[in-house]
Amino acid sequence: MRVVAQRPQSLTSARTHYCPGCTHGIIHRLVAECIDELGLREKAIGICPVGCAVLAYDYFNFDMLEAAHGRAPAIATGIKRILPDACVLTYQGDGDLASIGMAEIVHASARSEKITVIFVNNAVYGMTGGQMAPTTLLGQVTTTSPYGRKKEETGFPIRMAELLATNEGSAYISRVAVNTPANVIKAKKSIKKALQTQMNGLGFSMVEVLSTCPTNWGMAPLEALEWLEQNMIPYYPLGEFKVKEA
Amino acid sequence: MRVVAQRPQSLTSARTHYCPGCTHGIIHRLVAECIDELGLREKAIGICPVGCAVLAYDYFNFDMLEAAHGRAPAIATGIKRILPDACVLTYQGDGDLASIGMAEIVHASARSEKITVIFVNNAVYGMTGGQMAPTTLLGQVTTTSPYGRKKEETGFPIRMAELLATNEGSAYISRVAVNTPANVIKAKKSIKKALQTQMNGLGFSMVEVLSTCPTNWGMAPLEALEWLEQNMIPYYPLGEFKVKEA
Amino acid sequence: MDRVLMKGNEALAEGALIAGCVAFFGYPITPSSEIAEYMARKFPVLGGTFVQAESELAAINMVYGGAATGARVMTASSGPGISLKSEGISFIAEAELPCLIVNISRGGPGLGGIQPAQSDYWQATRGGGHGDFHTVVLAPSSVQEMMDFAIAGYDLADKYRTPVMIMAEGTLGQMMEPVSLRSKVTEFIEKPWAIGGCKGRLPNIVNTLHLSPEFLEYRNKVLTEKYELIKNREQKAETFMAEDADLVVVAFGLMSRIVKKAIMDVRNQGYKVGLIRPITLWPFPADEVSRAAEYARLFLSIEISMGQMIDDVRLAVKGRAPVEFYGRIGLIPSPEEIARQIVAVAQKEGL
Amino acid sequence: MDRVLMKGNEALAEGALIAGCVAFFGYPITPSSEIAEYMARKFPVLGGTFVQAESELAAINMVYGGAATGARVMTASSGPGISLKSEGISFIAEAELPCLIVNISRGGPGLGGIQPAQSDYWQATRGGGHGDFHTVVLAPSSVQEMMDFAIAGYDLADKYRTPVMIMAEGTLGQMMEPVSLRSKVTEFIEKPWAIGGCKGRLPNIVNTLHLSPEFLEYRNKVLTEKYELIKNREQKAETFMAEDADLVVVAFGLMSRIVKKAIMDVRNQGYKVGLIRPITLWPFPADEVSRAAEYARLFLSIEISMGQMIDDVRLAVKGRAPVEFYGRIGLIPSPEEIARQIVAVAQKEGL
Amino acid sequence: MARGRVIFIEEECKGCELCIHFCPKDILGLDKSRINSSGYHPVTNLRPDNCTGCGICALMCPDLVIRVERE
Amino acid sequence: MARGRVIFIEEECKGCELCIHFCPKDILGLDKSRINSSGYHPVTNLRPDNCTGCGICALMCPDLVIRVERE
Amino acid sequence: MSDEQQILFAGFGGQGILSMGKFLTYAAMGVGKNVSWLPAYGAEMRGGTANCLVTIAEGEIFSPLTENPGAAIILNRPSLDRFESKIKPNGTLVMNTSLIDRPPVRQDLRIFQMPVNRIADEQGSSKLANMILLGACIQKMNIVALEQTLGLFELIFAGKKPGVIDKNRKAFLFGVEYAQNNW
Amino acid sequence: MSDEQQILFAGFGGQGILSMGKFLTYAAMGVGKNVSWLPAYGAEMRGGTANCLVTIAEGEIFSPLTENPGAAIILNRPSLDRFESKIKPNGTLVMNTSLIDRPPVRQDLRIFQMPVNRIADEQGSSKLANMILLGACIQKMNIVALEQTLGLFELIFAGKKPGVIDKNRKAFLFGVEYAQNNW
Ligand SMILES: Cc1ncc(C[n+]2csc(CCOP(=O)(O)OP(=O)(O)O)c2C)c(N)n1
Ligand SMILES: Cc1ncc(C[n+]2csc(CCOP(=O)(O)OP(=O)(O)O)c2C)c(N)n1
Ligand code: SF4
Ligand code: SF4
Ligand code: SF4
Ligand code: SF4
Ligand code: SF4
Ligand code: SF4
Ligand SMILES: [Mg+2]
Ligand SMILES: [Mg+2]
Repeated sequence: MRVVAQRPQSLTSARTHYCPGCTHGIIHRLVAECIDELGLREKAIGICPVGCAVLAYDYFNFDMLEAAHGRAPAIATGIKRILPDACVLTYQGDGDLASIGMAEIVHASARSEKITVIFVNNAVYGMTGGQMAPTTLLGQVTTTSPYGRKKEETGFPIRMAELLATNEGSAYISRVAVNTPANVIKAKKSIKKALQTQMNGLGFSMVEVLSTCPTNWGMAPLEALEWLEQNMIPYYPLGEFKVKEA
Repeated sequence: MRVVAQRPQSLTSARTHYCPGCTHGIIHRLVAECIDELGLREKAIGICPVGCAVLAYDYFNFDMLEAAHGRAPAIATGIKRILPDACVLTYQGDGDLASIGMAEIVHASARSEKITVIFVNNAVYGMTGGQMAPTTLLGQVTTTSPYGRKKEETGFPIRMAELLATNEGSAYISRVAVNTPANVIKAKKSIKKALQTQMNGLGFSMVEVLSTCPTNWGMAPLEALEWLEQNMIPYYPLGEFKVKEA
Repeated sequence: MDRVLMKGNEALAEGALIAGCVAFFGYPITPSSEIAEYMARKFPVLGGTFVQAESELAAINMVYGGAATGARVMTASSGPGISLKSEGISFIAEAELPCLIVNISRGGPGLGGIQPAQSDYWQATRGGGHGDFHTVVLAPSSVQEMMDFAIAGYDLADKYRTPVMIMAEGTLGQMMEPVSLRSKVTEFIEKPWAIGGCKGRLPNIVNTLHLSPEFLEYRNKVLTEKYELIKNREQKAETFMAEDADLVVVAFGLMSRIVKKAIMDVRNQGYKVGLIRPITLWPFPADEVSRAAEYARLFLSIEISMGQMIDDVRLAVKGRAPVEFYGRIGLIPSPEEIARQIVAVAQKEGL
Repeated sequence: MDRVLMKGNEALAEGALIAGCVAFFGYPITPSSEIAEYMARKFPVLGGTFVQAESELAAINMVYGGAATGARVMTASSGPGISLKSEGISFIAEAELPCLIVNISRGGPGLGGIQPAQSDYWQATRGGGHGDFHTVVLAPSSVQEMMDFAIAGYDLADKYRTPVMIMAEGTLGQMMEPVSLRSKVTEFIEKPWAIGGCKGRLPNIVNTLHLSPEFLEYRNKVLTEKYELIKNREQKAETFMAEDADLVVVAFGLMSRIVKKAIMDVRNQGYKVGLIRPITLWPFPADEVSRAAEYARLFLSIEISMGQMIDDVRLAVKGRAPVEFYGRIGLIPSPEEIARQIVAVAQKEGL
Repeated sequence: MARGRVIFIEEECKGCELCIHFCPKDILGLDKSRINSSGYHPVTNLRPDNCTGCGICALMCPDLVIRVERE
Repeated sequence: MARGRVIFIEEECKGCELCIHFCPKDILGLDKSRINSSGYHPVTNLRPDNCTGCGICALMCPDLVIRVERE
Repeated sequence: MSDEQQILFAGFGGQGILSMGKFLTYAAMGVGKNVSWLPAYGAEMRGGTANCLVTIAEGEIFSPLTENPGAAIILNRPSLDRFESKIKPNGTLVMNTSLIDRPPVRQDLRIFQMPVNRIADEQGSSKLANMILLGACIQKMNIVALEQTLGLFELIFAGKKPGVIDKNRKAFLFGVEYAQNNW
Repeated sequence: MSDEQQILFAGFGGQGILSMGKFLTYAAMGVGKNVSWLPAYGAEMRGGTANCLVTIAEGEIFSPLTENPGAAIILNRPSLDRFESKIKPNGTLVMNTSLIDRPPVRQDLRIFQMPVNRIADEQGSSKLANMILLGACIQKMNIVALEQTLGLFELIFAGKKPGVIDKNRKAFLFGVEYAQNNW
């Protein structure tokens, strides 16, 4: 018998601290598989966010740096400018990237930094216990929008992929989801494309991944996947928003 | 004889510190005239940036607050949330708004804060002596792009109006210029529309004004107007990018 | 039941509401988030503003704007978030805007941990921002005081037109104790300097830019005189069995309560130990400590840090007695541990 | 002409290049911008990276990333910008990454002015960020030292794996003096901890998160021991006519040169006055000051601030002699003014 | 005879049921009779013979619990 | 006879020449014979009679130097 | 202070450790005692371990924490390994044998055992395992009187749906009964 | 230190104040002196006033600043009002009468006057007014020898186009001549 599925080399053997059914785990695996398949593990430098993925440095099996909240793109810039041949990727949540880190991500994209950003949009602040994120949907209940997010008070969820696509510096921008086998396979393709965009020196690349937070959504893992399908995808359409060819 | 042009009430009698031919002066006057004509002077609260317009609190004849560099939109939020009937406007340069203040402006727009932003884009850092701005054009020489701005190192100039127009929270977004009498008249119309958008509670409004910096562009005032026409307008098209109707 | 069981963070938030706080601007961070969450629940009901800012930077600048209107506003955060606020705090101090800033503190440096610490003492009392300024800093030691100091903090803030910081160990924010609710504050002082539209008056200007060296210096002197006044008037400390003490422990916050229990214990073992608990970290109760230096033979600064307040203890003792230190980080030492330490130090110094 | 006439800011930048700095990440701010502008001119020619960051926050985090690769990198700013960097500096200190941070300082608080000041002393030496950490702080007093301290700063940074700050009054950055160029630094120590791809080794991790209280405390102890080591080894001060002085002035930076001229003057008037000039602000040369406290009858801390370093002077003097203060802000007092002040204080104290 | 085989690292299973839900053969389930040291009922293969080795369970498992083999 | 009239606050003029350039009647110019206390040659109306009072000069003046009157 | 009692609750996150502690705290306050509830917060989230310490006293509570709790209610193995040695001499240890696969080492302790998860599953209320155990504990340890506690349910669960309160009371009483029969 | 000379240059921004000072500084350094050049920076930009202080000495320069410069070269009225009283007793004052509409108050000073703007306009080189004045000053004040200074032009303007250097030398020499004829 041949092995059709096993742990990629770019992941350590550490057991993750993620809640049951949290799709952060799936996304970690996809990133690791892409790094493996592109043979980039020994060139890879990963930057983890402050967020539930803060411990990613224990999970990814290559050089890692733990960033200050939201600043991963600036840190990635500092690294990539000095090590132009490295494969530099940031892994950021929606609070990290779309809230506190807004300036850093917009400017990394504008400067066309040759880095790859994995943007995990789960519409909530997971690590800190379920506060509202800039990507929280209207009506969604969180600990800081206890009566449901209202546009009168908080405006509208930000579509980062669309926003960053307006920057000429963006070379590859896409949005994927990991709620079904089909979407997981697509997500992996997109992540690989983003990494290739970086290694081909085309410019800034980002994959926004719609992900679940069963714990803070207050749902069973399977319900969460369903909720993502029903609520997130309609507001956050999947697809490629910017594709700069070599 | 009747007076067809004189100092608006919303300007103090102070002589500005601006360089000869700097169009900051024109923009100040337009804002003041709009405030006068809409009868908002006694409701107006202006927030000046850190930039050449930092002393605007000496020039505008209504309540003023001097912000930390880039944070005017956050300060405006704090004020407007507590004084919903006030007319709150920020006056910001391209370094202030598009560089250090990127997160604050994007989120004020996303939250649909009912404020008006006058964004003076002169493609350079005036106050600090002519460093590169995020809006500096490719090839443009500044003290921090002494060999001309290169896309390989600094990516591409950011088009703030287009970027903010992607936010559903933005109710009125336009770009104007003050390099000719015709454009100055259009600019004034647009600024008035932005202020009305705020007072009608429609959401976030911003007018990006293409302006000159003769001193740091190293040009005579008239050359500077010409340079704006020839170089800035082609990259920064004039027009309205978002108009939410009542 | 007149007493309500509350988390420290909730008691602090409720205290702010009692004091008339009408707006909260903040960004979540453990272990302070319950303050934001409490406000997010209350304001939509009570009327008032809750804004989850995009960052601590934005939050403190929203406070800057909010406070400029004369309203009672606040923000809350922890270590890294307070660092991000430091530019704004410096602005607010110079603009002389009253407001409440809360640091439910955790261990650093860097991301550190989310466990309790007092290692932001320096940042809170000096140096937490550029230029010559201070913020009044209050250190509660119980959930009841979390509420009471929020109320007192606003009064100090308005009285002196200064930002006031409440600094409490994360544990104090997370633990629950019964609190007696206070009655709503109804009297507020006039704020003619506030911005809000210039109807019927000349425009007001809130500004911290002073290009002329002479005026910049004048402003710094004004602030310095204010700080001197506060130092003379507002130093606050609690003493516990300090009157006859050979060894005076200096400790603040929740830590000080642990020390009390330890002192009861070592007193039974025959050691004359007492406590001075700074309630205001700035102004530091130097007079109280200095008085104790007249008779105490030894001082012991106990902090949940590597040693920061000890500078202020030494500055107050002025070499009249040795000042020892004991500190932990990321956890609050138990009364048993503190008792052992006190005895060890006392014996070492031959008391 | 072996000596070149340079602005202090340019000399500092050139010094960094001589020391092997390969990347500058910064955001313009008066009076530091010439450093960025110099690098923007040089790197494209020399090979190396100049990035004008979107903010000081981004800049310090670019430094965080750059330093993590083991390369010599730097940033420069002033007051408000340094405040914005404080979170990042705390991270870099805990991650133990060597780098150079420059504060060409101006008057605060708030936006303040752009005129010279030393009022970021507390922020630089303690409290400029959350948690228990320090950065080594060097204070040059001449354009030549701007260059030399940049070189020395990198050596200290690498040796102790710590961020090093150079703090100089704005005037020192703006003025021109002749400097003798130094020869290029060619020897660097190994940095096995650096990240750069795990080819042929286990992955390296740069991290400041320590969720377990035990490990967090361990990390704090490691840092504290390092700081003790630096305190014991690296205190640096210059003395000027201090040996026989009744009155010892303590002053640093360009200010200390003015004091020297004033001392020449008052010595002619018969006052035995000397100077201790801290070269390292952290670690503060407490030993030198303490030695002087053996014989000096009076200390005078002269600062371009409302009084910050005076804390460290007092901590070192330990009550053995009175410590007076004289300060200005936004301008550097003239030698004439300082001479008058010294005489006034000397007479008041009956020297 | 099974065309595929799945091996579980039970200790790592968090009982989230994603694999169970997506297995086209619907042959996986939680073993309520057992609790791993993290306190979860681990997944198990109820009808090993029906496994096709399609790998979908592993594709959807967030915790790399599943190793899949196929002929 | 002039349909319009322009009055300048000479002390405030910075000699930027914007008004001069945009005046449709081309009747404005700097007075090289004078220097105001800021060190600038102030603007002046060379042919007052031709002023139409269109206000364009004031529209383009950054420094509110010009007051325009019209019949 | 001598009358001060300190009870530690420890187990996995998600086992309802903190709410057990809160319930006891409310109950004690309800009967007029001074109380404090001290959680180990944050880091222990996400499937990690959770614990909280409840202090109950007649007089003022100086220290809400201690090295040596008088009683420990332990719901999983890691917590037992961590805390068994810390319990006061001759203190009380309650353990959930469903998730603890070793006997206690200490000989001086009063020990009560219950296969909490199994029993809860049997009762078809796995979510209420903590209430069952709590009932048993309160029955056995004389901290707050059983009757008084029962009287406080509405107060403690204020705002919760009646159905929820009943479920909890049922589970609680089942625990009481279990303790009567087995402990 | 006794030999130390301190010269203040003051006027509007844009009048080339700082470069006048720099030129003198370079020249003095060129002839082997210790020098320092201290500008009033920043705030004085944007049409405000500009000034710089040049210190020249044989020995080490402790203080690059002073309350009382030995000489002051003043290009506009506000600067005269601000600095006249500060000049050392019996010091030197050079003033640009084009922009100074009052006579000096001090009686003890050596005074040199020149309508710099008018002369420069006449010379059709308004941009080089400062070089004209500088030539005159160096001719008159014995800080650095004229010949040596002339020899340093290439060095000081290193990198500038020859044309520019010539223009500056011409203006400079015109100033020298003016001083010889009028001062
Ligand atoms: C400067 C700073 N502010 C706030 C925090 C607290 N904090 C940690 S993670 C986080 C947000 C996490 O949400 P997200 O980025 O969406 O990641 P997720 O946990 O959802 O994957 C916050 C606010 C911090 N650590 N540092
Ligand atoms: C935190 C902080 N960083 C940097 C500065 C320095 N600074 C002042 S204004 C400015 C930029 C001005 O450019 P812009 O915003 O475009 O305004 P302009 O002068 O061009 O109108 C900078 C970088 C500052 N004052 N504060
Ligand atoms: S809190 Fe949410 S995002 Fe974080 S691990 Fe749990 S499920 Fe995943
Ligand atoms: S520097 Fe530029 S922007 Fe600033 S006032 Fe002068 S011309 Fe205007
Ligand atoms: S490999 Fe396919 S068939 Fe086999 S268990 Fe997994 S999903 Fe089911
Ligand atoms: S998906 Fe993985 S973790 Fe979830 S139940 Fe299946 S094997 Fe266990
Ligand atoms: S009003 Fe019209 S015509 Fe008269 S000067 Fe002005 S621009 Fe010229
Ligand atoms: S536009 Fe105004 S400032 Fe410029 S020259 Fe004309 S009047 Fe003078
Ligand atoms: Mg999230
Ligand atoms: Mg600009």
